[in-house]
Amino acid sequence: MDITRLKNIIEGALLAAARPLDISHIEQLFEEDACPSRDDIRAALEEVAVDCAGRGFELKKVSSGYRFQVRQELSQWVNRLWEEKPQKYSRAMLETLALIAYRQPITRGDIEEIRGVSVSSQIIKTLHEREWIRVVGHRDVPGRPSLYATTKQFLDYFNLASLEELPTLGELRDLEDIDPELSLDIDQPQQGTEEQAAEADMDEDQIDHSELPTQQQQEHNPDRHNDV
Amino acid sequence: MDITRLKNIIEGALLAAARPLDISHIEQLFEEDACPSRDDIRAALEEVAVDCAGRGFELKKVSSGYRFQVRQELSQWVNRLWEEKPQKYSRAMLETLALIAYRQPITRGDIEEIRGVSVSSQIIKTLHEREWIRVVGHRDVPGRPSLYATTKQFLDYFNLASLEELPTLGELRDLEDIDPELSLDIDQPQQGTEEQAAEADMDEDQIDHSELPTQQQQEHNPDRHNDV
Amino acid sequence: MTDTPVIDNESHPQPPSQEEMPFAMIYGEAVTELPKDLYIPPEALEVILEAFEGPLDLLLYLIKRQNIDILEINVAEITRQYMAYIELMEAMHFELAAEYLLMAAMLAEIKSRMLLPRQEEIEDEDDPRAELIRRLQEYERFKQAAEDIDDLPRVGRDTFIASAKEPDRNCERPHPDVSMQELLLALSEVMHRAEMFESHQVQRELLSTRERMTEVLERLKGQQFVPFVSLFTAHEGKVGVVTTFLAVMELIKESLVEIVQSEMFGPIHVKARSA
Repeated sequence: MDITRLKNIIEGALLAAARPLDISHIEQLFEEDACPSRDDIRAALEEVAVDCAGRGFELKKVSSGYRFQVRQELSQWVNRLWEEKPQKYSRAMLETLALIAYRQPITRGDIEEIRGVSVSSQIIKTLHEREWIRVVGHRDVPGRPSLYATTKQFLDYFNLASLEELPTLGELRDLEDIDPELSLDIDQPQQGTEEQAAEADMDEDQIDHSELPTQQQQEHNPDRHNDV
Repeated sequence: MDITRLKNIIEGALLAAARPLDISHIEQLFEEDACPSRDDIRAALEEVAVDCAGRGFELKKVSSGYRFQVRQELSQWVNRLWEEKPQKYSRAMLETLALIAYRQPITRGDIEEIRGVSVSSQIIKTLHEREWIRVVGHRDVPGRPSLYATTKQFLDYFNLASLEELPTLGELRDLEDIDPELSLDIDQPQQGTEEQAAEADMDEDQIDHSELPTQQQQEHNPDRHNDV
Repeated sequence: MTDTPVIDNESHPQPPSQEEMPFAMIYGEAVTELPKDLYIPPEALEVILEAFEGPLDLLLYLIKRQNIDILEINVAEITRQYMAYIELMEAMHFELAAEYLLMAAMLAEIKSRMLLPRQEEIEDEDDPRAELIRRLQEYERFKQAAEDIDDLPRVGRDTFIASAKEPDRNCERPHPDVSMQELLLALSEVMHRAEMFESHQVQRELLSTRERMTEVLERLKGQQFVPFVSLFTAHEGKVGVVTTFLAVMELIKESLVEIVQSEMFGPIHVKARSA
């Protein structure tokens, strides 16, 4: 078998496999009597690697074999493939934030008491990551729960010079009077299942991005099973 | 942005995405103020395609965009990556699919009439699950049967950029046009009936004319004529 | 996918021979011998039946086997062969789809119309075969189209989508936008639920006290004892001093801070209880 054909087969298999292939996997692509030697395969792999010079991907040897991977320096562009449109925060998240803003310093227990349901750790985590809340102390009760307050970043985001500028609920009523339609689309979540929906929203937030490629890879070969 | 960088980004994105990307997907890889022009993207895609010459993969334009795919002539080796044989489809399924592809939008009843047998719900369900067909409306007759059409995924799967690339449908010949004494000449195309056949195809309309295989294509594909 | 059933090879070269077809069921007799041009190993019959996609497919097969054009079918002959198949299938107790019987009736009708004395003025389009021929042609072109589609290079069989490991993820998810109104609505909602809703509960004064409470806690964070007086800033004026005082009182009430005075009229120190 000439080297070009061998290189093409290796390239094709590595690109189709969507997983690393080692030398023995590559050997299995051939009929027994037509199998190139291991040295030939190694030589072909080396040439395949060289051929990637200057391209958007490279041949890498990882523990389970060889694979093509997209060059890391392209990540700022390529990763935008998975960038999602920001989702709306759940009702649970907004209520928690509102309570922290208007009732700070406040513990998670206080929030749960007012909301009547538990507050997921993910909500607190997300608000922390967004740097909208911080821990300003701990209440001196068993468990020493954290006391949450809002941050300067929170004020900046909402264009407030201080918490004093937070509108009152009275002002909210005025807003509703002015534009009743506006409030409608915020009220979207159905009353009955609000809590579940809110929790469910948060579950989605927890999805690990790194799981996505696996799902995509499964799409490669949708046809391997069930004869129709 | 220089063309090499642009090419690399496109290559990297296509390989990482593992699904077809169209020009607008590629545009979204860039910050708004750093986005190359569509002409530049097209030029880069062309160069990427040229760079694949002699390699194990090629750049292919299918219905939902561009993708890298392993060259067909390598399938005998690459297929050995998987234990299972590539799936075969039943004739019933392929005939149903063919009718939907060439006669869309079409109802199940229409399909049954032409095939002369009933179409099993399982076939319709499977085609739906594969996302090869979709319901595009309902015919305004009693029972309001669903009108089926094919999807981009169908075209992608069969390596087609548009319905126009489907193999040309065999011609219909009219009984009355056959002079029993000169019946040797039956292979002559009959302009009149072809036109009518084309009209009939379009009866259901809703479908862009340009998408359907046109009779002109028969000229490019003289071998497709049915030997009866 | 083969479109020609297995019997093709065996039967193709033989011209149909009417005389040798005393097919038993037709004449109401038990089947003793299968017709020559129709010989099928009985175990293969089921396979064959499955190989046909219905009556049109079976008819097409019969026509092709005789090497004649659809437009020139001899209805009598085709009907005879078709019926032979149907009878055979019935004799073998295969359950036949209703469509097969319907086609049998249609063939019989065409045959009888063909037998009617031909009138001089008869038009071509009155050819009783016309409808059958149209359907056969129509079916045949889609049968061919199905084969053509099956031959198209297909993902997972002839070609494979190329993919490579993506670069490491270092992108952060964009944050959702939140409007002040959403926040207020959420607050009003939760207050409603808590049945604590009264507009005057959330007011300017209270908020400034709350904010000051946070500030005081911040000041106390990590400190042992902070002099009480150092919490006040004179230039804030009376309102500011009162706010701070209220904030400290509120913090005491909520057990968040403690006040320590080591001696009468000595300096008062404030300490976060949790510090």
